[in-house]
Amino acid sequence: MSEMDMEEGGTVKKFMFLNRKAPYGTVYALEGLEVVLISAAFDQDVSLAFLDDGVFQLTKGQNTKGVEMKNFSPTYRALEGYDIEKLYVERESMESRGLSEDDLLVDVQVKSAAELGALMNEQDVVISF
Amino acid sequence: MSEMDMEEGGTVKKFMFLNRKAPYGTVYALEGLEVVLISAAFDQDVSLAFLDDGVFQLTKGQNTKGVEMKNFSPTYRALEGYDIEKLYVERESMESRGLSEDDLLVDVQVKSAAELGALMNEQDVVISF
Amino acid sequence: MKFSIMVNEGPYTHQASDSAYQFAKAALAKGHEIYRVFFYHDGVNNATRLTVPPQDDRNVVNRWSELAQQQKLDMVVCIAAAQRRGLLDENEASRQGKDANNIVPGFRISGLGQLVEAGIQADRLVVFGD
Amino acid sequence: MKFSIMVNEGPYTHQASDSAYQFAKAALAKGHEIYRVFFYHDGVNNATRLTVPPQDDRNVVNRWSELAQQQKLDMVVCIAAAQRRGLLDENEASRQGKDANNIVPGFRISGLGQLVEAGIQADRLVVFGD
Amino acid sequence: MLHIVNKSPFERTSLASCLRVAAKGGALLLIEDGVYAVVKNSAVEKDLRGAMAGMPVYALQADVEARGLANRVMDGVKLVGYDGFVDLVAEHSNVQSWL
Amino acid sequence: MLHIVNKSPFERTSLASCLRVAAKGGALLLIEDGVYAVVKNSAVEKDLRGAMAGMPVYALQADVEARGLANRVMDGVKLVGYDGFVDLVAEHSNVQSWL
Repeated sequence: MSEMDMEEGGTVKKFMFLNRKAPYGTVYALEGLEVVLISAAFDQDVSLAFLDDGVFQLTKGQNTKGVEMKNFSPTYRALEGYDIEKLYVERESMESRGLSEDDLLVDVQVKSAAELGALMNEQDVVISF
Repeated sequence: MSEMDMEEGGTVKKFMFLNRKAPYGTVYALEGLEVVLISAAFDQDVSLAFLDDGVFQLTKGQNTKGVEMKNFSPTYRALEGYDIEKLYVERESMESRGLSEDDLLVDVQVKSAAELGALMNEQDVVISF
Repeated sequence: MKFSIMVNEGPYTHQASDSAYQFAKAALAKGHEIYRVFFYHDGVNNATRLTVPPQDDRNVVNRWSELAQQQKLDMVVCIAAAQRRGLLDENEASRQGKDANNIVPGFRISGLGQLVEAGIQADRLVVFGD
Repeated sequence: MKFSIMVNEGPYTHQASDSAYQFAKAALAKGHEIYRVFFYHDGVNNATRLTVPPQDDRNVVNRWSELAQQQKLDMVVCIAAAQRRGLLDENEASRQGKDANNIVPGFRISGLGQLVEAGIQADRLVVFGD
Repeated sequence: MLHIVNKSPFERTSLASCLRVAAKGGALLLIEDGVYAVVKNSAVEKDLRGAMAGMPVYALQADVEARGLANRVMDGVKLVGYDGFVDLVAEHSNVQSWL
Repeated sequence: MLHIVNKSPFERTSLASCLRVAAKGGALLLIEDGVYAVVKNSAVEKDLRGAMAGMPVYALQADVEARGLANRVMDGVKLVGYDGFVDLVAEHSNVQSWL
């Protein structure tokens, strides 16, 4: 609550959405993204972090034709249009999965585990998917 | 199918129920046990194996009063009455969880990973919970 | 203090709904306020009035429904998650041309914005899931 | 060859139901027989006719329902698992004193013995779950 | 920050991720299948000991008892009831559930 | 025996359990989130290489493509369609899904 602030007559809180699950195998990544999009309408201080298998949500070249599911990866590119611009990826999660920043479909800030932990500490609300 | 046999006019297959999940956190252990009990009515060659967190299903002293869920661990003791007597526990799963045979509420045969793998190979049907 | 609670898994399959219920009861017993309980993902399945659990087990749905009515809790089922999974109130059923509805009293269906608002208005948001 | 298929998770939440459906279609296309599809655990939630998925996504329930009717598949929902989770046909609803039912055509409700029998009668039982 | 872990450390990497990322000054609460981390002489005892050097570790008593672990809890783990769970959430300025 | 693994090896221990227990002469099929095991240069590459020494390893192409891994597959992994999945089940006398 220390980070809570009053701006333009409303409460502004720091919200972090922490994505830890791979897409398609379960619905959490997709339904998590739906929460992120809605949150944009509330003028909060929103950030997204990708940790563990959550970094797989951002891989380039997803093609869901064969599994007949909706490919929602282009939506991450649209987040900028919702003024959601703080995207963090934890370095160790990315590297241990054989990925580099070039493999990701959006620009992100790569953070160490300790840096991400410090960012989490600053939040008012953390919702993990 | 090589193990299939005709006895008393019916098909007898080797069924193995492989328990890999801890109880209470999810329903798989409980609903898995319900399948085992039903299988007894079909006069098949049934065995149960406990692997990974499945070995936690057999710990003595479970008390579910605080979580207000049904304690189904006594049912494992009743399996003998259903003529289900082949209970296997994988050694490494048990030992890495700090458990020994004395901690388990039923008599089991402790098997190495390789021995369990060989037993699985002999089955006609394996259902894993 | 003001709590919001998020429940992400359905009854029986995961313990999440049980833990959330016990947490809610304990918070109320300590004099805290519960601003909202929000049901998302498979959590929407906690709101069906059609369950018939075994006699010797707890009734997860009825427990929530009774707590909501006794304590005037605001319990919200996410509409998008509910539509994916087949949870409907009378209103939604008629809007979608469905011939039945299955929501139990004590829950209401609304949008995801109610979750974000629950995070803004409460002092703490506690998430229960898989 | 004769296959039986077991589906242990509900629609959308896990890919299990999708994979099972694609497997079933591929098996039929190759001329194999499907002896039975058995829905257990949260898999029973595949049988509700009340889902309204987003327009731009697949309709998991209708796909199963149509496949069953086209191919005369025997698709069985476990009664005990269904009761815990609020899945009922007209018969069960009236027996349990419930005022609504939610099963889609193509599925039937029966006991767990149907799973064991599916394992006995088929050449292979393939399990899809979480 | 209060970190809540509800997954078995023998089956999932949630606890390991939590311990890798969690900043100093927080606390760890184990609930549901997460309580299996408290078992004495297990393969994860060392990890939990390491965690305890940096922050207090709590486990939900009802979950410990349900799983038959009441006599198997490592020294240093503090058992709490659901009321203690509520207190922990109230005492920390924010909370993360490592689902 | 055909062993089917549908869980990410980075999140769960299913693949490790399968590889520990599986008897020689079987085959491994990766589906759903299990296909993440095939990614080149990852922390589990060595485990999967070890597995390939003992049995053939297949991955479901539709799942590999959905996850954007088509250009990241380790050498030696054989991609199959749903029809190939059916064939693998038919060719082995029994099957185990490591859920």
